[in-house]
Amino acid sequence: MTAPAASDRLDDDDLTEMLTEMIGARFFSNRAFNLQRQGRAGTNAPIDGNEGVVVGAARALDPATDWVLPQYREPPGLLRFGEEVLRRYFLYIVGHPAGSHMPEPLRVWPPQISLATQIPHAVGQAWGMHVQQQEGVVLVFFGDGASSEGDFYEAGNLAGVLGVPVIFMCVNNGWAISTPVSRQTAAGSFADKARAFGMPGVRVDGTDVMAVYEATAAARRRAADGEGPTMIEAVTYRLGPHTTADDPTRYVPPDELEAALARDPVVRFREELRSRGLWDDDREERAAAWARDLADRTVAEVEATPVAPTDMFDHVFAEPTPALVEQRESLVEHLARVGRSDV
Amino acid sequence: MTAPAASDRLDDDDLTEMLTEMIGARFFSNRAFNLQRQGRAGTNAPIDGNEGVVVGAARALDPATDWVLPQYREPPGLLRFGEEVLRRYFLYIVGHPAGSHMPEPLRVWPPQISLATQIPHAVGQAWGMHVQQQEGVVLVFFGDGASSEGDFYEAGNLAGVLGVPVIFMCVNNGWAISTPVSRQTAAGSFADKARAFGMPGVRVDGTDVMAVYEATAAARRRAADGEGPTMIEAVTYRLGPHTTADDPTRYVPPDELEAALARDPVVRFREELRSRGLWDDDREERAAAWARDLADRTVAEVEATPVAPTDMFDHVFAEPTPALVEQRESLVEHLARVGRSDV
Amino acid sequence: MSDSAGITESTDTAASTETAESTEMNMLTAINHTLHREMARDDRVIVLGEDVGANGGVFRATEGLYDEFGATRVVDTPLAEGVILGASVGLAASGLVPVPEIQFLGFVYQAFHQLAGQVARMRYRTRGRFHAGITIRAPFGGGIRTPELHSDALEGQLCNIPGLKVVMPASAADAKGLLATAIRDPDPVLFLEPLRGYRLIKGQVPTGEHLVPFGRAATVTEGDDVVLVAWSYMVEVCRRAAGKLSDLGISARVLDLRTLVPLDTEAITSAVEECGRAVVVQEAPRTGGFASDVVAEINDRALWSLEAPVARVSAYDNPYPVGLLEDDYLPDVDKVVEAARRTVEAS
Amino acid sequence: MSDSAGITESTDTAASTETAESTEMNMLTAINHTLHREMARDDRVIVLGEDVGANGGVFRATEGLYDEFGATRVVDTPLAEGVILGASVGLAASGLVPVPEIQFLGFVYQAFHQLAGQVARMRYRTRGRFHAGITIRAPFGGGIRTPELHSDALEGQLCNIPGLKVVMPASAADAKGLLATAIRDPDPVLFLEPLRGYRLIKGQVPTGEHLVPFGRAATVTEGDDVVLVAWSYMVEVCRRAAGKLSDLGISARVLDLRTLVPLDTEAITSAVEECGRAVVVQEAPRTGGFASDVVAEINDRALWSLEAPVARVSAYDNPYPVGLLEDDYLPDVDKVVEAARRTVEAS
Ligand SMILES: Cc1ncc(C[n+]2csc(CCOP(=O)(O)OP(=O)(O)O)c2C)c(N)n1
Ligand SMILES: Cc1ncc(C[n+]2csc(CCOP(=O)(O)OP(=O)(O)O)c2C)c(N)n1
Ligand SMILES: [Mg+2]
Ligand SMILES: [Mg+2]
Repeated sequence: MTAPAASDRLDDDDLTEMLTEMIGARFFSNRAFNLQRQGRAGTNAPIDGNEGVVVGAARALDPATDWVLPQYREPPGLLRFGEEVLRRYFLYIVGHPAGSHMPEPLRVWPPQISLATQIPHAVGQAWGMHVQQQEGVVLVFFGDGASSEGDFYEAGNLAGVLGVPVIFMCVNNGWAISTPVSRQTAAGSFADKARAFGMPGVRVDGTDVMAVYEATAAARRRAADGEGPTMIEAVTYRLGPHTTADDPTRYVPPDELEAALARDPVVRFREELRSRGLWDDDREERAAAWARDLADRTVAEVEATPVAPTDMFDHVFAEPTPALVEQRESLVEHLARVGRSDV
Repeated sequence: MTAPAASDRLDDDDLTEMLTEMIGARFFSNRAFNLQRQGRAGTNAPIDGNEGVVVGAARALDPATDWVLPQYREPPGLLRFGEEVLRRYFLYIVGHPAGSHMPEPLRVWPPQISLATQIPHAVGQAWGMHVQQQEGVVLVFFGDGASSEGDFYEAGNLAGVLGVPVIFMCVNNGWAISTPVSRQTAAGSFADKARAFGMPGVRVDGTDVMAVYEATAAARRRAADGEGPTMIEAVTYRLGPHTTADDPTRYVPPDELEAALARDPVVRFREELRSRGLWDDDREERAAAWARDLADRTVAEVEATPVAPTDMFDHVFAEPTPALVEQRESLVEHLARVGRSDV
Repeated sequence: MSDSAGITESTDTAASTETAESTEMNMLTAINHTLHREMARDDRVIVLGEDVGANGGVFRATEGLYDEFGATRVVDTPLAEGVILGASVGLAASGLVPVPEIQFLGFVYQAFHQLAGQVARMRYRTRGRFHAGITIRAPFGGGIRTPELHSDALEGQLCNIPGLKVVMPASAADAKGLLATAIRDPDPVLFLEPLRGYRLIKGQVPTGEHLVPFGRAATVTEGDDVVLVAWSYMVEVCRRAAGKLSDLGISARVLDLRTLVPLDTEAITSAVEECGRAVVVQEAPRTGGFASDVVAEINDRALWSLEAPVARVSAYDNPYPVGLLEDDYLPDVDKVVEAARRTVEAS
Repeated sequence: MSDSAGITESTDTAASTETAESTEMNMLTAINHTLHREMARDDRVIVLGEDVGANGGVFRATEGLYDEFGATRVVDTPLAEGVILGASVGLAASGLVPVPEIQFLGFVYQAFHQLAGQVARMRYRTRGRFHAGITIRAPFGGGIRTPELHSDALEGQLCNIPGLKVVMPASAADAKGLLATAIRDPDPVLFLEPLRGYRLIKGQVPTGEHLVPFGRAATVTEGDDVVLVAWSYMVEVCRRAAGKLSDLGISARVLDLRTLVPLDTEAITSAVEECGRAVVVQEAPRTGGFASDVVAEINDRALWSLEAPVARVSAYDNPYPVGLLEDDYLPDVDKVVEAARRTVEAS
């Protein structure tokens, strides 16, 4: 099993698609932020600064065979796997239970809130694919902060022992909420941590989408060729608040942020493509219009997606237990009593 | 704060004491094994193969200022910290609640069953000593198997960030019950894992008590001088069963064991001291007699140490809750009813 | 949230309070104020956790501590709950008094092996030599649209771990008095803070020394037809329910347990004896929830006083649901009123 | 242990059993036999854990699997419970049926974040896309002088985690029938094996296909003065107690709950209605233990049938003690007899 040769080199369409995805990612994320501000959505985490990492990594994968496990900041950058990702993203942020339901054939897992717990899942999935000789690899995103959890290390160690086709993508954006990387670890780099697992670790400029693509494509090749896992550290910087609930001015040094803004991955890549003659104002306009239309349509649809209170009892088990049946009945009765029998 | 210069070089008395401690360790551990076979003690884990690691490390520490956190296999080798360690060891293996009570001024923690959980404790204690400017360092033992637990990594990472005076002593004895090191990690060595924490990692021959001493003394110096934590991997081989409940013939390759027996740390050190003219049959006899007498005396004392059933209610909290008071009363009443009011 | 204005505090006769001086605070302010006081009072107290330093905690519960007490005593740790609690055991052994924060109670699962296997039994295992006098602060509780695992009420699980005290204040004054008691207590205490109450629950809080002992329930509202037994934010729900019940001609007493371990079984017993009917209200799922323990204690101690089965109002046995569903998932005033009404009407 | 000879199995009418053929097995053999059968039946089944391979598990529960099914399907993992359960979630997502072993239930604490936060809610979170059809086997239970954390009965905590099924067999035949059901069940199941029963509990086990459904309690001993409600090894204690009670002229029924989630409340209710008196026996600490839930269900469903308060016989609220103390810590035949006698004599 080898990686499709086509994806080894990016053609011009790839490049413009990638920039479009990055522009879209920031736009969608910004829309989610605004929805929260308007009381129409819950807490959410802007993608600003991570676009290059997410889009670059996704481009190196094959959506028909490969799997992605996001942390929580990546979904709006994963549209390469299907526009359905965006619908789920907005369902998720408005607090709809379908938001974590990634329907077939999407090979994307839902956001993970419990930090680093998705890393063992990724290793297990890659392991299972490996023993069943399924095609494809698994890529898991996690933050510099998440890397301090035992789950990261336990999973990395197991992946090393089993030699399974998984890519660890550590998104080092400088911060875990208010905790800077210098307080997160004394290791020389996050890539260094791969040594503890006997797997190769590579460090890449995460503000350079092409560099991320190259590193991921190489890791994918290794994995697909049966050479086992790789850990990639993509170094970028969080350009906004941690979430809608955060005030980064309390702790982010302004000069650091300014320097990071000068290396904004979206701006850098736009300039690169402009200089290559692949991007212009017209393209920019079209990308913006696409993103806006898609966001408008999706949000409207999402906000019109009903959910019954009794939905909460579905999918606890394949078949509800007698206790759940009773409790569901008591909720139905309660709703009727308080005049909400319509729901 | 610097390490006492005296302990940098070992004099002849140190060497003979160390061999005596190693001989004793094996003897005490063997006694515990036999007590289990006679139904007089619970499951216990023989020290065979680890004597050089434990005695070498302990010799590099100052029992008046430094702390040791064992896993569960080390206690009979820790008599340098006080003969009281032995009494607690036997209390522990006979299932007496005082077995985990290490009384003042012993700077040794009780055995730890929940693997790797003692490593965060060690880092916390070193951290607390550091901020309170207490003299001394902390050394924590853990196995190759325990190193796969998240606790090891989380603690190593924290120790690196804080730069606290702690020594991680990874006892690589080749096995975690039936799991060989090759299934435990793909890392080049356990010492390599220190890279993930930004701390120095050193690998030492654990069958060579002097080498362990040297490495520990160097790590102690670093820690005491404020240069932070060190990880030591001491490579040895488990010469007996995992515990009294284990049958290693199911999984240990006989040739591997044979090779390891040829490098028995006790035998090696005895030969070394004999060749230096520091050891002879008479010394051997005296060491054996000391160990036997001490074991006999201690076991007799331990087996005569009473414990009341109601002891189980003590030390749950500083003051018992009303629930515990009630439950204690109900046990007392129950004991009276079944004719055990004497206890 | 407008009906929350003017929540008043029950007067607590058991509390030891220096002076009568008090000022209005919300629960969050009361907690922050108490942390400042306790750190000033005892320089062995050290606060550690994720984002507790310059950021002052994600809810600002530790606001100002970093500036006042410095980076040695207010420590941002790496993001790893296991070692936050595990290191606290060692910090305590070294002579300090750790007050770790778990950013949300749901993430104490990452540290359960340290909590249940180590923190809770250090005293027992070592016969007091290495007792873990640790106060673990953690917010929890629903109704404010947090992401997954931020809201879950886990007290049922925690109370089954021998060696832990479980403290769940329902008022601003108790948040102060119980937190001060917790920090000075030589045993491990889980101090669980209701997210919904942080700003919503307000009241007069004594400004001076104020300690509330563990194991003493408080009567929040007097009444004699039925007792509503609750803890943490559910006390507020019950208080409002009692108001509505009184409009229905039902006199409901509200009993705030304050601490689940130790439990004030005497207060529960005498309330049931006096009212003859009881409703236990919890934010946790029904199965395995602590409400079952309250029912079992009533069974043991006051069965013959019951004029109706004890009612439990709980969240349901599904995982904590997403934002659009949580209001229907949680016990609310209507559900409590209905349960109380039925209990009173039952023969 | 001599009075253990001849433990007989209750006939289980609810079970679906292929043929009448059976053979005597102890519980451990029944489990091993079932693992062999289920792995042979469905090649998606994969066993993983610490020492489950060449060593056959520290109790030999997985003996022979490695030789029969090979290193791909019987996998010794590194020593890390968190990733054993976490990887199982991913293995399940890939289409396999993982049967992880936690070497001793006390070490599931190391994996609680995966168990409670992930395994239990994958189906719920993803609306079935990534359900975790995982059977987690773990031995537990006291009386055999194990080291710390090997014996602790944690079912009270586990039952409060929505999304998990909790299965606790008390007989060799049920060990087979419930384990087979668990492995074929598409939901996560905690299958808890009583250490003390591994070799001590013996009985006729159907040799062919044998499935016992979840949520159906079994009446182990008939009786009508008092019902002794129990699960796992405590059923055996109650069976012996029933024998002694019969000598005292008290006719005790023994009800084996078999699965705590789902719970057979109907069987509990009708037993209480018929006997009027009940004792619930659990190996776990009293506070927060599942026995409280049984009492609460009786309160809800059969309060007016009670002629005496339901008695609980539990371990105490201290951490599981060391070997010399454990026999006095655990419920035993004498304690159950006494509780039953008092319950029957109470008015
Ligand atoms: C187990 C766990 N602990 C704590 C939190 C609270 N929390 C949410 S995000 C976050 C910081 C994560 O930082 P990082 O992994 O670097 O990701 P980033 O937000 O930078 O993308 C924290 C502490 C959590 N969600 N899960
Ligand atoms: C958290 C935890 N998981 C599993 C066990 C069961 N167990 C006891 S010892 C052991 C192997 C330990 O191996 P290692 O750390 O190498 O130490 P060694 O026995 O070789 O000294 C295992 C799996 C345990 N005690 N704690
Ligand atoms: Mg980050
Ligand atoms: Mg080992």
